[in-house]
Amino acid sequence: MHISTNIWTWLAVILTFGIFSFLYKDNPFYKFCEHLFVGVSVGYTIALTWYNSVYPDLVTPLFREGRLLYIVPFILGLCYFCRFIPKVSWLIRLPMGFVLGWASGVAIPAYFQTNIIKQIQGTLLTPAIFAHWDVFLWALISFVGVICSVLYFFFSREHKGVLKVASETGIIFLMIGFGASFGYTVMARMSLLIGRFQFLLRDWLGLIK
Amino acid sequence: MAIASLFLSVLVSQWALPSIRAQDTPNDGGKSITIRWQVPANLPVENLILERREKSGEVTVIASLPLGETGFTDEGVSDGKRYQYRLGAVSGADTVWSEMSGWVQSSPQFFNWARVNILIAMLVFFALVIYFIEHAKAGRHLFVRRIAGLDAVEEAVGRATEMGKPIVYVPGLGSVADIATIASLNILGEVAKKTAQYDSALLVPNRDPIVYTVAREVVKEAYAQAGRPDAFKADNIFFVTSEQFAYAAAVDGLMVREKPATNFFLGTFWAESLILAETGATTGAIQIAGTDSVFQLPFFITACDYTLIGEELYAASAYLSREPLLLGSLKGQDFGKLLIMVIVIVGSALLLLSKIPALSFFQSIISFFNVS
Amino acid sequence: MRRTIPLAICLGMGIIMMAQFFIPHPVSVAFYDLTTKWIRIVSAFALVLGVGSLILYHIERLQRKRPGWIYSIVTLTALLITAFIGLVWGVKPGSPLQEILFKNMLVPLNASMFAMLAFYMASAAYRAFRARTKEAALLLIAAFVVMLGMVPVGAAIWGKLPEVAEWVLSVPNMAAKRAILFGVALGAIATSLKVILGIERGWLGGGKG
Amino acid sequence: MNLLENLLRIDRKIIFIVMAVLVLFPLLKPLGLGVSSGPRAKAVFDAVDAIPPGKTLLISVDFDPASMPELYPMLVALMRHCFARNVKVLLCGLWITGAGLADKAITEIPPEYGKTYGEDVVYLGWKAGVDAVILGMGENIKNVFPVDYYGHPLDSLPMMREVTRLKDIPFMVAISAGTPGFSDWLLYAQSRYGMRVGAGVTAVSAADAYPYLQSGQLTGLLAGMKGAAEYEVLVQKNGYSKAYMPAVAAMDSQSLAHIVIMVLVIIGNLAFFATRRKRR
Repeated sequence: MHISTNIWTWLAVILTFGIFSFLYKDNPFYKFCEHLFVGVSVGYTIALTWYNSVYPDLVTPLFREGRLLYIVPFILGLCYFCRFIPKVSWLIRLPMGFVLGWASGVAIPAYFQTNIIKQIQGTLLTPAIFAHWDVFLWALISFVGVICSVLYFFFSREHKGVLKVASETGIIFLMIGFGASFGYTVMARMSLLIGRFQFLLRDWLGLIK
Repeated sequence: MAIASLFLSVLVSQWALPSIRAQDTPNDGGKSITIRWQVPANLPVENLILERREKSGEVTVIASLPLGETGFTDEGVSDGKRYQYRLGAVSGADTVWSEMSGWVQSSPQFFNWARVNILIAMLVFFALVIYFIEHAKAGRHLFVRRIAGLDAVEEAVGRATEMGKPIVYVPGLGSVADIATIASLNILGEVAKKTAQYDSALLVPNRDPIVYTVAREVVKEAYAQAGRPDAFKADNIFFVTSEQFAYAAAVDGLMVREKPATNFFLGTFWAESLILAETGATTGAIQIAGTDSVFQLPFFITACDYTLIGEELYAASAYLSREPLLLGSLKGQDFGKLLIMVIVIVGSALLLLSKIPALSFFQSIISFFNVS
Repeated sequence: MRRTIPLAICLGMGIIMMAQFFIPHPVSVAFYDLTTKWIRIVSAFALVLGVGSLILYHIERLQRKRPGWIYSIVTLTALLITAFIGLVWGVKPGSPLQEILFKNMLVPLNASMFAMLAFYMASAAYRAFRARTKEAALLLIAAFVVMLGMVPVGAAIWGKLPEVAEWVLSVPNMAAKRAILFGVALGAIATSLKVILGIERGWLGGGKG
Repeated sequence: MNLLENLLRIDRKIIFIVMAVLVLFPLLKPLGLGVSSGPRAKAVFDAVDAIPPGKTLLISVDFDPASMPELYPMLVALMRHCFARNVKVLLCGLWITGAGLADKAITEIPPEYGKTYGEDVVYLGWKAGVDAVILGMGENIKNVFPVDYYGHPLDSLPMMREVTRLKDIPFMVAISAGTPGFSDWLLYAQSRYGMRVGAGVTAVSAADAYPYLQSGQLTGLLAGMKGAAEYEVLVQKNGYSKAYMPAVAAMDSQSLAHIVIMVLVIIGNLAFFATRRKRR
């Protein structure tokens, strides 16, 4: 057991206990750490955005290599600053319109491609399902599951008769799906806690490898 | 020379020659020619070499490939120039050459036919959404079924008013840009109308400053519509903090202090949903949740009495607010889902029928859904 | 004028980018390359919005001496110092930003915040997760199967359990998640379409007038 | 029945302490419960194993410190697997917080196998604009990353001469803690450039990846810390590494934690139904 002598590791340990103190109750030490977290993370984003995006993508081509066409995105980007100047704050809509239009235009075909057409193809039953009894059964159950789960979210008709049976089957599949996510979320949260304890035991106290 | 080549061609003709076909690569930006070939099985071959000949007569070997290959894409060509290709089947010292392919020229295309299925799907769905939005804007009636969750909401508000205990309504931690937050504010208006009639306290803690101002207007408007503008208490709707977990802790404190009869958690939630739902459950209050944050739904479903799942939250707010934009896109999406179901069912039926030899051409349906 | 120009930009960019998806011609690809570079620049500037409103929020809390205003000092100073250190000494590995601010402050704060949830998972499991409805019971059973399938103890109880857990994940869970995928994709496409066509104008509200 | 009633009223903090002890204990005294292996992690392993030596594996580092315990061991195990087979590794990232973590892996793992930066491994760094970055890399990596994370121009790195765009990369693994993540790589890299994609995800989003596995879009999945542990075991069993396996070591605590949660839910529900029957 050899306790770390690095003051920065000690700082990390203090901050870890600062956050965990919230488990006892909300207190000034926790509030300090939470506000520190907000400040450091935003400051970190500013520095990295400058060095990884603004400098290599804009400053170099426009100011160093003089490619004047880059003035357009530069001006559009500057419009974001107008948000805080009341008289011209409407100018912020120009870059927003540009980004929103571009992103929506790129997203729509891609969504159709990956989330709709490819998933329809995956749902279609093909003669391949006759290969083996369990392949056939699971394909049929998945098929029924997708249709009933989608019909559960159908709002244009009262859920009566066939639609009622379908949506009641659908909710069963949905609940199993949420149960699976629940199970995995337990593992996810535990992994984070284990990670913190590994830091305390290894880097701080040197008790484990 | 002529006899030798005559002799060679006789010799070669016993072995069928490899056949070759070259064409401009379809659906691309040009500068690329696709070459396909078949090598007859009885021909002794160790590997293949592909030769390109230009109009100027210059011949270059552009690729040497293992036996198994049946095609090659030549991307070293320039548009507008014409090329010919031939394939050599090499075994030991000699090479059997295929016929020279016809002249071919690469060019870019203006439409990628491999993506026509996406274009059709896009146009059909756009038509649906726009049709229903215009329909709703014209004021024509669009039927949306009443979500079972709304009865649960009414029941829960009734319980609080009977017991004379307050209601805590959490509009989620999202901003006004989140659809779930807008849906939650619509439902808040409905709940506020009821609490106005029965004069029971409605507490609305907020995490987003803009959502806070909108929520206060919504409740004030609802109290006015219920004919009880005087009963509206502005400080029941308040801004807490923008920090995620501090907000959760503050709302927990509120629920433990005020001992509300009913808690509403409707809107966008993240990992703090667990902290809110747990404390609420232990105070014994009836809890109604609703969110499109799929990751948080499992916790709400097990910790609350009723949960509006994903799009049910949108449907509930569209049902209550009758707002054309919400109704129109909800109906458009509904029929989009119906269309997907029809395609899946009919497509599967035809594909399964393709097992019968007579109908085997149905097998090509699956390729209609290929994406590239 | 203050609304039509941004809406026009949004409509134009949306339609061009949707059309571009279907045109493989080099001109269309060149246009695509150009706009992706511009988008990266403009979206880097969008950071100004987030940082600006955060700073304004804390300054206002400081001026008005709202409850907890001292913590605003922590956030603002942390933000300025981190950004300053990052911009002056750079973001490269070994720089003070990475070695101290990232490794020994951002990492422990971020990780501990989420690790704390493991504790709440445990207390919620005990005090709140009830099989109060048929659906909730089904969810908990599916969760148990998945959880047991993940840990070796499950395999010890019944050899086939990991296979059953894998089945629950790849058949019913897959069907439910695919149905949700269809709903989410159609919703996102409808929203993107409304933004492009100017039906959904919420983002315009960003500026005055 | 008041035993069950005051069972219900146990203070939350007692449960916290029980949880802390049960998670801490196996870290100090490993129970060696082992790791059960599944088909999804094997699918990723086989895909990486199939990459011919000299070719390149692309890994997108899209996670943050909070998800390090689950995802960082995946990055390390994948790199060890590649270096042991002389496969080159190219790292890039869509998350700003992934930059520091990728750099940590670059400084620690290559020396174990005598691999040099620039020839066997390159880290391109982080870039804003998710779809723009992926689609830009599809056309030409240099357009998106004129210089790598350490500022070297890409032309000066020998490895980057034969890897100019996504088509030159046989397989990639997107290690993602949320969005942007593997769904974006499917949305933009696979649909437009036919990229074969494997994914390493936090357990929270593991269940949602199954539709993509069934439709064939995803080639295998590493699900949370268990996925990391499975990959570590596969890498070691195939003789590619003898190093310490953090994820496997942590799986004992996972097992205990899972049992505790299940027991708590059962007791909680027993007490709940008992008191409810009494109250009716």
